[in-house]
Amino acid sequence: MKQLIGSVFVLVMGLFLWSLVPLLGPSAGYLSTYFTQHGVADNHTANLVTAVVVNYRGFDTLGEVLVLFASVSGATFVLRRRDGLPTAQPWPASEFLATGARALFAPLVVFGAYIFVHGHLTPGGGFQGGAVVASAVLMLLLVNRDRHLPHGLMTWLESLSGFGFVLTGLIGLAVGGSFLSNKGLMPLGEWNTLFSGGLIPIIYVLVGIKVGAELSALLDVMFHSTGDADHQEGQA
Amino acid sequence: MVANLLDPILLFALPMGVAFLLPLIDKLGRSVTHAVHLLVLAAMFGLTGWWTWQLAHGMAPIEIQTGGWAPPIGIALRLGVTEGLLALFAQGAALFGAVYLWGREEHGDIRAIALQLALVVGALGLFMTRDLFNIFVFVEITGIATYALAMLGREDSALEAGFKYMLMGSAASIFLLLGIALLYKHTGHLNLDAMQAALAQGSPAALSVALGLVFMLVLVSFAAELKLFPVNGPGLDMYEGVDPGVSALMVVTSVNGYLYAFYKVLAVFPAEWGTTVSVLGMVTFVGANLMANRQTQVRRMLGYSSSAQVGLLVALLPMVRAGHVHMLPVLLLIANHTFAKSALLWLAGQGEKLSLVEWRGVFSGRTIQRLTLTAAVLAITGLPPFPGFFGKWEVLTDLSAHGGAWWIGAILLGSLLEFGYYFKWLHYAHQGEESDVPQVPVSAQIAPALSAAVLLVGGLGMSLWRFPELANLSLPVAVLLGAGLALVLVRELSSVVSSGLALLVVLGVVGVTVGAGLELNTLAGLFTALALAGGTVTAIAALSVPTLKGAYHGLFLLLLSSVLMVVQSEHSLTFFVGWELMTWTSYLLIAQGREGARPAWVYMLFSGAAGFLLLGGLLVGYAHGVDSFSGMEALTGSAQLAAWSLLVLGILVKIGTVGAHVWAPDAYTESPDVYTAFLSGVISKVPVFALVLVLAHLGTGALTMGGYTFELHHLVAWLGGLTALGMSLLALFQEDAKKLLAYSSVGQLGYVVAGVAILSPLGWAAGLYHAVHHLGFKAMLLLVLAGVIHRTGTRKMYEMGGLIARMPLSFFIAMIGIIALAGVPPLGGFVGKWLLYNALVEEGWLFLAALMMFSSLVAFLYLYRFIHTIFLGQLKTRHREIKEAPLPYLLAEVALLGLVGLVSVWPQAVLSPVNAIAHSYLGGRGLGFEGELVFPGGVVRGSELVTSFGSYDPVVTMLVVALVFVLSAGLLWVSVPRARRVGQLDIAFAGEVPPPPEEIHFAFDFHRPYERVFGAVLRGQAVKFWRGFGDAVEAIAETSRGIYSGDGQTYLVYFFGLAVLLGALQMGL
Amino acid sequence: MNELTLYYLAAMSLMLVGFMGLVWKRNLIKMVLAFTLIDTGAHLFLVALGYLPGATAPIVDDAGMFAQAQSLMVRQGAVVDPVVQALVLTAIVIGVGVTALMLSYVVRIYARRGTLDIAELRRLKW
Amino acid sequence: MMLAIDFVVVAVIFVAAVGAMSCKNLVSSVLLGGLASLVASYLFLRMGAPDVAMTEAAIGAALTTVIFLVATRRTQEVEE
Repeated sequence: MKQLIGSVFVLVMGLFLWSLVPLLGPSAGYLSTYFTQHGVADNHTANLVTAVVVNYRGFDTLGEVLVLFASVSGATFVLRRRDGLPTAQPWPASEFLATGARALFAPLVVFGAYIFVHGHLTPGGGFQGGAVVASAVLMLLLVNRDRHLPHGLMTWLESLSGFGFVLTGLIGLAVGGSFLSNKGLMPLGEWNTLFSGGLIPIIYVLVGIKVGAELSALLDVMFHSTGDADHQEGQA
Repeated sequence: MVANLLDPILLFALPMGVAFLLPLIDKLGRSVTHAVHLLVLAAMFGLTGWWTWQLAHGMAPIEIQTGGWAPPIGIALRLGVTEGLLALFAQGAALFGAVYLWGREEHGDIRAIALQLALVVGALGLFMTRDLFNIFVFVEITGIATYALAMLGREDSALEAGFKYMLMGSAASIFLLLGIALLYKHTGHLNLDAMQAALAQGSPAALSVALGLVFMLVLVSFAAELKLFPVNGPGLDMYEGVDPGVSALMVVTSVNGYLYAFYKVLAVFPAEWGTTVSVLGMVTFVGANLMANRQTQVRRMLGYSSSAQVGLLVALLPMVRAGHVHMLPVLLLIANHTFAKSALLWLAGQGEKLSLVEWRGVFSGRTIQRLTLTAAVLAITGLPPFPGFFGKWEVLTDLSAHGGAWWIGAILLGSLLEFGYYFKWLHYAHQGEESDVPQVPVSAQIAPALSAAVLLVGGLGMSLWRFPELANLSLPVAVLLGAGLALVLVRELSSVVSSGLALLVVLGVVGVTVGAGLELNTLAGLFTALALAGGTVTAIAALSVPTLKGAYHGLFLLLLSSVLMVVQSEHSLTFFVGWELMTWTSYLLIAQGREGARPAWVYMLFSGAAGFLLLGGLLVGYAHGVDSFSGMEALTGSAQLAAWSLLVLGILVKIGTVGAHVWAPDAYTESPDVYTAFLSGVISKVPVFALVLVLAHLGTGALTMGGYTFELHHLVAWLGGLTALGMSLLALFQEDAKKLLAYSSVGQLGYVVAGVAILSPLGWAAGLYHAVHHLGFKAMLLLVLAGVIHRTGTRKMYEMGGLIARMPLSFFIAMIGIIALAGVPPLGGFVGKWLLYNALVEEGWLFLAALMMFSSLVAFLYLYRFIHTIFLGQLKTRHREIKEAPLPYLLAEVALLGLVGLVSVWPQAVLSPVNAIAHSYLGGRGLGFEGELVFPGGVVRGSELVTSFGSYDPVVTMLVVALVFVLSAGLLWVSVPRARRVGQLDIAFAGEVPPPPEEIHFAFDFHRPYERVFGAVLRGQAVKFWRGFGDAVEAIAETSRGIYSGDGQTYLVYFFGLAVLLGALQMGL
Repeated sequence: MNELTLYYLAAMSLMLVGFMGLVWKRNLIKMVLAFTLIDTGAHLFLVALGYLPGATAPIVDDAGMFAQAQSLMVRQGAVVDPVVQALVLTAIVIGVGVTALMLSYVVRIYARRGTLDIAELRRLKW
Repeated sequence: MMLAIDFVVVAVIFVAAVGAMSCKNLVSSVLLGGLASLVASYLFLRMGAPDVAMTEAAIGAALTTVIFLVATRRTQEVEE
């Protein structure tokens, strides 16, 4: 009954939304036009999305990093409690897979780093690169369940990259007059070269490290929050 | 360059940077982490305070850019006064919250502190950002931080609640994302100001349909985030399930953030769509407050309350935008909710999941928490002097000026429902012996106390700044307020010291008032005199009660000051502030009786209703630009009638006229014995004062229908008459002596009401004279009874008897009191009734006059029983050794005896001021004073009272009666033989088992014959009605809260349903 | 049917399936999965809003376009809207955060209560 | 031609999504969900959003799916 009523609601909602589609023809608004016109001149970045993400809407991105930080903290908080949990049963890792994974680890990390270093030039950036780095960590976790990440190093990376982002913003404030400003501190450089875009690559590298560390920590805690299974009440 | 750094963006950079660094900081030690946490919050508070101070003193709002781009290109933030104040509330309360949670993350880890900082950052972002997508990001930050923190502390219920809350939050954030994207597509902007400008320029007609749907998406999303009806299910679970420290943080940060973000987003849409928002908010306010009344879990109850309060604020937002309501009062309401609700939640953290009944006695002997709870409950229910009162007051007056009668009605209804459950909790927590619930750590006691202190100081400061007329208190009121507050704070001060201090203060105030020349010929003067007389006498009597400590005496002084405030007020606001102060101080005093908690709760409900009716009447005045009673003369037509009806109805409920009397007898009976005298003698007269004012300024309440005009004051007079009769009859059937006097008190007020309602000089003379005289004799009788109870330890009349032998003075005073009450010459009772009959006959209201005479006869019956059963007959064995009442009681009684004697022999003392008052309001000639009485020692002029029907000379009557008494007593003494005393045990039983002792007592169920005649009509009819009414309300609440089935999936269906409903509305389907 | 309508259709159908899943499925993991589907649909919807037929990705990587860009002469409609893409980037990362948190709740709930049925989580109600 | 491919892709997305919702085996469900996400990243690419496509593939398809798989491992792998 509840399901039927709910379905009717969902369908009507779908109709409402679908009725919008004819009204949503292709068009470019003010912001879009501005960024396509000025994006390159303002920041000397080839990738306009990166310019938007890191510079024009850099404050959003800082918030986004905080969201990721909060959710990984939250997952840790939920899973790593004083009483135990059933852990993931290991997948049987064949020798072939294990060898492949070990072999893939280093190239994956390098590839991830390449993505976030070139975020202002090519598609991709800190978030995508960070995710790739995390998938390298995933490889290790998959083949060796007992392997723990080096917590000390992770903590330092995580803390300093996040703090670095804020600090860069503050430097922008001190030099350029507004938080995360890309003006006046560093030369914007030559378009389409590695050293262009002013602070943008620096910030994206910090984001990459931060995201890579956070996502790795997330995977680690999903795999490893071990302990003895506590009493299961109300077993269905 | 460094100067650049002093930018409000620091409010984000600082906590974010510290949150990221926290794992490293923690390596230095946990205490360092705690210190850093508090320091960061304090630094943010300080910075915000500094900016807000400048902003409030004329600095232009600070526009903050990010990324180096001015809006609409980059993300812009704004720090104006409103944002600054909101940020201060959030940071301040979060600071207290950090104190509350001090050391609680030991079980989890350091991340809890980082998450707390993230919550504050999220709230600040929601306050300050001017960018729509940025709002989305900050919504997610607060949301995720809340989901994560939910796991702090307790486990199972938090898991369940957190997950359901997350489901709802995720659905809401998808809707918000879609809405934001469509708005961006629609306008090409993400900056709110640019967006608003683009939309204001007008858009293609086809897109306005789209805009309607976007509005739906945004509204549904915020409804879920703000926990509005019907999508508040998971929110309620959160309040019940998670640690109160976390839910308090949620209230102070994210809820306020969503609220203000919603306000900003609303500005994008057409103003007329705001009505939908207001309706949704108001339904939540009334509905959640209704359902909260069925809660037994305090934390869930607080959840309903939060939902309700936020609903009210949401309802107000579109009105603020339309310019119908000012922003400042809404900010006051937000501050009030922030600090009061957080304090209440922290207090609810006492023990694990206590249900209402288990709260019994939890705060007994825990002074700080008891005071905190009381203050927080008073604040959240919107009583003065807390910010909520002033916020609500200003919102309501703003609304009344814009014809928002329905909104006002809904707000008042919801507020009344709020009284029901909050005072229930308060009364449970205050009553009973100390419970064995363990005490919480000091940090958990300090945090709520800090919040309560902010509320008190902030409320007082804000009110004096915003309403200068309140600062204009007379010296006595100010002294009483200060002394009262001081004594309340040292509530455990011993009875001897505190009662002595209180008496000194009262005497001082009397001295000051008399020294300043009390003008008795004004209404204010007359009632000031009445209040001070009653106050002095009660303060004297209280000297002999060892159980009443500082708390009682402090509240008593506060109460006295509020009475003076009411009767001396020249402004509707001052009047109402005094009135509500009187209501809650009186509530707390009643609750101090041994069994006083529940009667006090009932009292509070009726008083709350009365207060809101009065407020409604005052607001009719504000709708027409009138802010005082005297100004109300300008009202005409339906406004006049509306104001008249609301005010009179409120007054009648507060007086306890028949029908609404159910609260009164129990409240009178269960109060501390000394306080009952003041309640009956003075407090019950304050509504009479209001009635005089209303009738004087608003006339007879003429109701014209179909060419007929009916004057409603007839109805009031009849209600007075029926009260007199009904209460007298009910007094007959009481076994409890105090309850007998309680019913009698209400009945006597019936005479006063009838007299005042006649609205003629003679009627006022009757009513007001009787009001003053009633203070004399009723307080006297109640104090005598208090003395008897003090000595015998019982209130049951059949357990007393023959006390004349042990307490002859008390008997003598009681006898005088009874003669005065009975209305027979030579005492003042007769004067009052004689005047009343004259006034009634003068108006030609003969039936009412007959009714009054009949009820006077009934009074004889219960009075006879009172004196006969208590003082005459046989002395109980166990009372052989008891002593006369304590000296303070006797002193107070003698003082009252003096008052009764004065007004009996020399009624002009009261009547000539009353005459002058009546003349000043009503004009015409009232009562005449004539005649000349020649004594051996001189001549007394004007001792004779003359009306158009005849005259009465109390002095002559007194002399004649005294003569007859002496003669007949002497005759009896000489002629009748001595009676033989029979011992109480001179009764033999022939081997039977005797029936229970009370049944063989001759006075048990003494008036059964009358009860057979009247009982069926009288006993319990009104009680039955109100109980049925209450049951009906509870049944509605019970049924409607069934929609919160606990199933997270059902909650999602509600979410979709709300979307469909609002979508259909917006598309005009 | 043009391609834009098709993209909208894809977005809407993903959201619809997800919402239906929320209504019909009581398994917690399924419910979380439904949210990821809705998220993906919503992201498609957003990017589709910025889509311009015939436009290229917002990356200025050839010299001719760079020359236009330098002189602020990029033709209107030459590249698709970078703004919605930036927003979606943010939204995807936020989405994975929420999903991870939800799943850790699910794991924890299963450990404590031994069930994945949403209808069994009804201790808090009314 | 491209439009025809797009049609097929949208159909795949729809089928994968319905499959993910209706499949009793949670592991298959999760994998189908990942497939829907992966195919969506192709659509992003088609819409001129390579950045989004990469993100969706790396985070939406890969990482999220892994987290889901771990979650099913730690709870149930078949819907009861």
